[in-house]
Amino acid sequence: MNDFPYLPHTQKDIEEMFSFLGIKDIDELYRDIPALFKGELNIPSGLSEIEVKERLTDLAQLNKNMEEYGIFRGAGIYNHYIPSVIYPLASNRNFLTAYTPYQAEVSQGTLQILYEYQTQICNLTAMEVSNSSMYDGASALAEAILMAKRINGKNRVLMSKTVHPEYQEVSKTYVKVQGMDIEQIDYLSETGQLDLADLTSKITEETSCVVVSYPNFFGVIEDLKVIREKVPSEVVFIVVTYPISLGLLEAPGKFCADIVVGEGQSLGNTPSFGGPGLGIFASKKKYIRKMPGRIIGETVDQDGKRGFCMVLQTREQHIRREKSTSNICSNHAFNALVASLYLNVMGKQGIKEVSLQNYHKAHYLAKKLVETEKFKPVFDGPFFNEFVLESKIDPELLNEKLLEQHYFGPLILKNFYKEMGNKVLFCATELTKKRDIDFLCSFLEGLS
Amino acid sequence: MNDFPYLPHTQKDIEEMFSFLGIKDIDELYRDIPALFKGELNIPSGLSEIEVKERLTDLAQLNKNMEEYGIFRGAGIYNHYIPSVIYPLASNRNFLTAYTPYQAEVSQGTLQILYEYQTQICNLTAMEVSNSSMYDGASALAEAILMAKRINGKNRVLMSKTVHPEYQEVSKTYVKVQGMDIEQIDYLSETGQLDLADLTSKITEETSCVVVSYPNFFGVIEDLKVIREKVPSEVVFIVVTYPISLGLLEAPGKFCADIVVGEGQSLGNTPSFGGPGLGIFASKKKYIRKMPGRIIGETVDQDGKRGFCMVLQTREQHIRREKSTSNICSNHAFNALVASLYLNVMGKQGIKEVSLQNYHKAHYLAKKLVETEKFKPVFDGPFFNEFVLESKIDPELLNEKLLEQHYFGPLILKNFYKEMGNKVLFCATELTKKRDIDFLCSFLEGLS
Amino acid sequence: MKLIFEKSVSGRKSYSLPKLDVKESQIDIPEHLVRNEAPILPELYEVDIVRHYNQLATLNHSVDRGFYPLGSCTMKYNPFLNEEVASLNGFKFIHPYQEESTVQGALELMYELQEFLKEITGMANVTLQPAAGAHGELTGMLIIKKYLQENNLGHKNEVIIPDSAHGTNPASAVMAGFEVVKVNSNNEGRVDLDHLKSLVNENTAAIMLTNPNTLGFFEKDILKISDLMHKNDALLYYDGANLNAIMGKVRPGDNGFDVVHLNLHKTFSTPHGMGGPGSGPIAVKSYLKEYLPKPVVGMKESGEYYFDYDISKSVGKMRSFYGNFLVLVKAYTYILSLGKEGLKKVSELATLNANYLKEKLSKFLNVAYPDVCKHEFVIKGTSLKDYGVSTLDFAKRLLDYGIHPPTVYFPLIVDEAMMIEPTETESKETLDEVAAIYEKIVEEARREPDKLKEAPLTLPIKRLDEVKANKELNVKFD
Amino acid sequence: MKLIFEKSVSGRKSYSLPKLDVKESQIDIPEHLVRNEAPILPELYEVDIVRHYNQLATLNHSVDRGFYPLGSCTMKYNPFLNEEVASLNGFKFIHPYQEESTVQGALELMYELQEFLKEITGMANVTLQPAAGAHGELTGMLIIKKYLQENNLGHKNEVIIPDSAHGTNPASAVMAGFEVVKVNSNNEGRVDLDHLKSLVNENTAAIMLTNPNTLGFFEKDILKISDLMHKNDALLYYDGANLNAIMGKVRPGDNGFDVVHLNLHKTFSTPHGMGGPGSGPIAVKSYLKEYLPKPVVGMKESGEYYFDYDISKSVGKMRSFYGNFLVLVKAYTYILSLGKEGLKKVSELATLNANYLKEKLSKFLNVAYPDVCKHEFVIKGTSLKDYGVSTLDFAKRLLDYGIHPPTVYFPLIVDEAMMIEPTETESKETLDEVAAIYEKIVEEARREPDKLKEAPLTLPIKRLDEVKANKELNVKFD
Repeated sequence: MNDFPYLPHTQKDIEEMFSFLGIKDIDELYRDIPALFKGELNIPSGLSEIEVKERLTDLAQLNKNMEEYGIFRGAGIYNHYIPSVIYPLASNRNFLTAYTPYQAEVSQGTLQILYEYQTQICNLTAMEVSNSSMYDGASALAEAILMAKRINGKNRVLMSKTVHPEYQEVSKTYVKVQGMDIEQIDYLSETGQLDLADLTSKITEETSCVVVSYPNFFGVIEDLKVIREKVPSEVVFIVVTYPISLGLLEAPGKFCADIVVGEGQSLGNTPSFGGPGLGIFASKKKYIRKMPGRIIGETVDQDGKRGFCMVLQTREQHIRREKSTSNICSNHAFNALVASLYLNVMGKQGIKEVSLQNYHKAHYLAKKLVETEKFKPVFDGPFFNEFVLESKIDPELLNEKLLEQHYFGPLILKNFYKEMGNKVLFCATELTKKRDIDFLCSFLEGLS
Repeated sequence: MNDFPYLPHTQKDIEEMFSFLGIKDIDELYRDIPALFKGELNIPSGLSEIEVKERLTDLAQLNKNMEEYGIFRGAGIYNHYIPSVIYPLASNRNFLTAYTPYQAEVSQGTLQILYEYQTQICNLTAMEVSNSSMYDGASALAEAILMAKRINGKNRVLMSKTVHPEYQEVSKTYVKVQGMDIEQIDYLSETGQLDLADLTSKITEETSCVVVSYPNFFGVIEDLKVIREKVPSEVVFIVVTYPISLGLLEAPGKFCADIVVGEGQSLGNTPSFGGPGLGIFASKKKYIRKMPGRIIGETVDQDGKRGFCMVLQTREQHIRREKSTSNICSNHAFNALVASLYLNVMGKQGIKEVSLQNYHKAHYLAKKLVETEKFKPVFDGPFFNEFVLESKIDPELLNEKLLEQHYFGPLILKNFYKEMGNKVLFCATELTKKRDIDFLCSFLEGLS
Repeated sequence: MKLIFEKSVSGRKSYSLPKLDVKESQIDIPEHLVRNEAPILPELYEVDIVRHYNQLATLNHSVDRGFYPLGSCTMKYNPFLNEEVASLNGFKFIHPYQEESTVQGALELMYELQEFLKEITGMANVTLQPAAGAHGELTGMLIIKKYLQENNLGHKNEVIIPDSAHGTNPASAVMAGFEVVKVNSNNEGRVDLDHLKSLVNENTAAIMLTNPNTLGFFEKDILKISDLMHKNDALLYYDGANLNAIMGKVRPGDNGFDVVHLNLHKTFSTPHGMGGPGSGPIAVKSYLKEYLPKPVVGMKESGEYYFDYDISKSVGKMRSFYGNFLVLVKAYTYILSLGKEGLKKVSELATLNANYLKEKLSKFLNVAYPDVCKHEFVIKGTSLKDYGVSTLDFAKRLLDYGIHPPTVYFPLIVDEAMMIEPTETESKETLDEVAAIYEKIVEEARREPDKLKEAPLTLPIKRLDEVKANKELNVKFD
Repeated sequence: MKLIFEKSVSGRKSYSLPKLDVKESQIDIPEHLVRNEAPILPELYEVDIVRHYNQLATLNHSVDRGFYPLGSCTMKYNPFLNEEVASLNGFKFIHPYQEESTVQGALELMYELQEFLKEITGMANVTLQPAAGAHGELTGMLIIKKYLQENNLGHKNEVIIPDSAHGTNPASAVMAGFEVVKVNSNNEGRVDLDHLKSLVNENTAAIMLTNPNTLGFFEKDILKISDLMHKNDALLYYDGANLNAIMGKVRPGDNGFDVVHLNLHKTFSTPHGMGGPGSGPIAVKSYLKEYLPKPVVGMKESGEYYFDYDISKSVGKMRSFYGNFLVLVKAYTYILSLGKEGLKKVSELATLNANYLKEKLSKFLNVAYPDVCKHEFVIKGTSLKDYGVSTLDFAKRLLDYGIHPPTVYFPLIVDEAMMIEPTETESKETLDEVAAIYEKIVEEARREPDKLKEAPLTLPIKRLDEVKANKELNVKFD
């Protein structure tokens, strides 16, 4: 019996427990099951730690990773530096092996961490309230659109075409069964920014919300000020953001965004093949009762001592069931902890500096790439750390050649936007080194 | 000021502290120093985390390591499996960043761990007392010889020639300034075991101690029973052991060893280029006051509750100064923790099973190697997980070829014993895979 | 303790970045889009941060600290091996948009995990995309919705859900565009079959069942229920929260379920992370294969793995990318470690532990229903009311003994419920100790009820004022 | 709490090994050499182990938990970065007998660290071999011994050591075959120069000095002492325990020291690990180069690194292999992170912190000597005796406030000594809080001395019976 890992039962334990229960066979405890599975699962027998570790190490080594390869690709998941304190502190098993803080008195660690996280997200986005995490940026956006309907009861969504294509797809999946429909707003081919005229023409009485991405999928920085001016106040203004950019860019809350969502992976979370990430969700306080997800609040204990607990649980599924604001239960609290740690380490100065470095690296990269004459600029709108270029080399060939040199090249845009032809999306972060950029450019110059 | 890592002082802090102290300049606190260093240290300026990590990663990658390469080499440092729970638990920062348990009431974690370690070492070796760690096997042996002199006041050491050569060298360094001298006892060329006749002939009235290794440097298992019979009771009998072997071999305490020492790296500690290891030191209880190093004892607190504290501190340098039993202060408590964790995970059954696996893997390897006809057996004494073969291929060439195949070959013995010619020392552990052995043999068959 | 913001000192820092190695460009962003005030984030040095979290960790109960029998949450031990392998660079530092040829290891792992989960559930196809159990439920219900629409059954809009169900079930059904109809439990704690029959009609789209249910009982009428539903062109949805009881013993697919979700963070031992991330794969019968979210992982004849986006009637995407990949790595590792025999043993011992503890507690507490349970059971705390003591009071007193209370006041159909799931990774000694503590507290309830009403008495914090918390809504530090 | 042995249950296990994949051989070991009873080790499952150590960790004070000002121990913050890089496979999993071509990274690191340490100490050559400070002392004194013997000064057998010195100094000198002569401190807390002069004679081999000394004072007569010793063919040994005060400010080599040891686990921030491992490199003037233990790391003209065993008068080996390599990795990382400016700032701020706290405490406690100190200072606790309170009582009361006491009853020349070394990684706020706690306890000593005499009052354990511990000598569990 004790030949299986993690199981404490000795043969003697089992005998004693059987005897206490008056049973002779474990299947007596399964006697109410009409048709017990007779066969054996077609799964291998258990392996020892040594063998399991070897198997997993082999699988990991089949993947080329960003610690070995340079990368010029972002598009929603970014290769940022993770300060060394973050994972060892976050991985404390008293965090990792705890669950939802149902018993506040033995969960003050979790609760304070999430309260601090909420505060950081509010301060970073200039919003009034934040929940304590969603799954990812895409599902956070989908939930934001559903929330817009809860706010104004309307069904039409205007979505910028430059919101991350996967977020658009996820939103569609979530909202169409609620009778909502999504209409795209075009971008200007010169700047890569939202087409304001298109926006204005599409806003109607039925418009529930307007969704824009800041920066957008092409890396271009939307002018939230002028967009906001075009969006009537009864329409919910939803901004999808990239938190690292907010060290440099004005916070969306300053443009009167109603809901801000985003992918929080960039805040100290590893890329991890895209998951688990972190769904950021912040809003105006007046809408707090319409929000999805868990929210932590400050209170006092019987002695007046500060403590924290979950608040507004009556919005949540475990209390409100079919009338809840969302079905979310397990969230991404651990990733929120990582993000909070990241923001603590970077602090007020660091978030600005890292944001600026991203800006400068990307602009240097763009300039150098254009100088190789293998690429043409596409948009003239301001950009943060990503930008679109038109490649004179076939993009697949380009990336194949770069892979041989141990670089992941730019994202090939036609996979996401058919009209994009040979256009590609480059990304640079604070981890992109000048020597990699210079190597890339000189290598490209040699390509024909 | 705050541009240096790990320093909390802001400019304002410093100004306030200066003002409180009534100083204007930090050098006012160095005014008593006759000749301040004027220049700048010829050391690079500080680097950011990203740069430091890159530098260290580059250095690490210049080393071929045992996770990538197969290894057939042991000779004091062994590649054993380290269960996954060990390092995460040991690295708890409340262990790692604590020091010597001077204040027992806030060090019960440390103290209980070391008490448990002492118990495990006693049980593994069948000795009555153990200290809580020394630096390594070699210095533990040197200290044991000095202890023998404290026990019987005599100066002559008889040391088996098959004790690890580095331990012999270290012992010489330590003991000759104490007026002790070391004489070697030969081994039998047939069996690789201690030459009993040589031993008997060299024992005199002046003999302080006899040192044998079990198993010995050639992997051969000494017959402690017959050796002990030759060693007079007033002579201190010191056994150097390899703890993993004690799952299979009778404990040295059962042969009335007076002191047992050994290198504890094999108990869960990484090879780490040979350091830090763990010096194991166990003895008979009657000699406890002669022992070097820290010892933890059980006691009670004022309420009668069990607790632990350091005992017999009057042997130690911080109390006894020039009259202490040793100068040791910092020890290898962390490595003792790792070893204790290892022994907890392996437990009574596991230590036996791992020991047996080492035995069988090594015997299979030996058999297969001899079958290739590239090697001849050298000794016919029983061996544990290491054995000597005579290579028909030049050993340097052999290892060069194996390195090309990503294997570290056997130890070349002539570097340690001039008379050894083409003899090499092979090692196998539970991590040595049959497929590696089979590859090795078929590769060797192809070599000429 | 202080908030991290209260430890901030202007001018401190703990980050370090290399000097910018490229020429600075001009900031050609319109001035009004450039942040003019840095966000208010703490200014700290590294030691502040380290000590802050070291202290916060001491304030949490966790599986690594002790018994944590939250019913339906399966708080089993989370192996360190899983964490170790999930932290390999080849898993942590891969980008979702890498060329498939550069992520063959990740794809192979996902493919094999799909295969394992198919086998365990007895289903034909699996998606690993959902991020959590509830997310899986939504995915599954959207699949059902779309299937019905595509097959001219779009009028079917009612989902039947037992009164004992998890709150996520009705919430998910509604998010998928259905209406919820509640079916009662009978006096054996199972679905009342007669009531169910009375509810099934032409609008019935599906029934969502947890099996064993939240009372810990296996729905022994499952084959009848399955027949009833299928005869009415309605589907069966399996909530996998309680799968830990039945691995290798019975398979939802064999019982007629059409859609199954799994909670990898429960059954397959990935850590709960203070709330998440989890992972909620969905398994379906083959006729629903074309409805899965895009993409799934396929294997070509060459043995090469790829993302299969060719799913004709897909519900669409449920989240960005492919799922909570690192969680998948841990679950995969767990399955490799246990193997087929081990997984079965897990379920058997989870069930044995629950029955053992139930039997022990039944000596001095009322078990809600007497039958043999599976992995969990429910106590009806009403007997304590005589002493003026509530289940909440009882739970809070447990904290003083260093063990975590069960899930309380759930399921809703049991008064003063305590829902206890010990899991298989707790030893007999622990269960014996726990039973002794429960007995002692029952005794305290009788003799010193105030001790319970004021509990916890020994923790750094006492009972919190939740009314104030909800009234004042201080949800960020200013 | 229970011992791990008391949690053992026969038949439990938490190890796992692959099945033996080779044919079993016969066990051809004589029967009497085969173990017939398995060693008594605990039989546990993994969860037992995890919870045991989780609980034990809560019982330890640590730098990560809070203020830990053990004088002369330099309990500074240990960066996580250092641990991260030291855990790279290329460092952890290399064998000491690998071919040099396969460990060039390790050798380069050691070579560069040697260079850094030479520069910091102002010395010509370095060995990284010693495992700890005391081990370094022994190495250094053996070098001196051998040097004297080789130069016909073998009769010199007296080592002068101040009465304020660490206990390791006399112990090491004796282990190296010397006799110890004690020199007094003067009323300024420095070596009494006149007394020293009276002690120096033709048998004087060396003086061992810590500078700054254990009272925290720089030996301002160091140049005179150096002259005096050298004129008498005696050498100067530098105990580097207190180097943290003077990096980049003054170099022992420039002050006439011939042999220097360093404590990497103090000055260079490698963790203390509950007692070790440390690392105690030795630096020497060039004329002692040929006495270093074998091997040192050299660099060939080709840029290749190698172990240099060609050391003609070497004292021999001090331990197996090359030193505590992983500790070296951490120290090297620390030096790269701080750089020359940072190391200097470390020392300046360590000194500033000590003086600041000394000045604050001097308002209500007696500082042993009034002068400006370096990285540490000593309080004379005799003023508390009026209330019947000892330094030990004071120390134990500090525990109740969550901070670690200083080193107590050392140095021996100060009555009721408390030796306080805050280190540079503590913030001004922490020092202010600490001063407030000390003041409060002084007040308590006056008003409620029993509180101190019974302290600690708030910990899981009270004061321990050390007499019983030493009398009964229960040093293993039976």
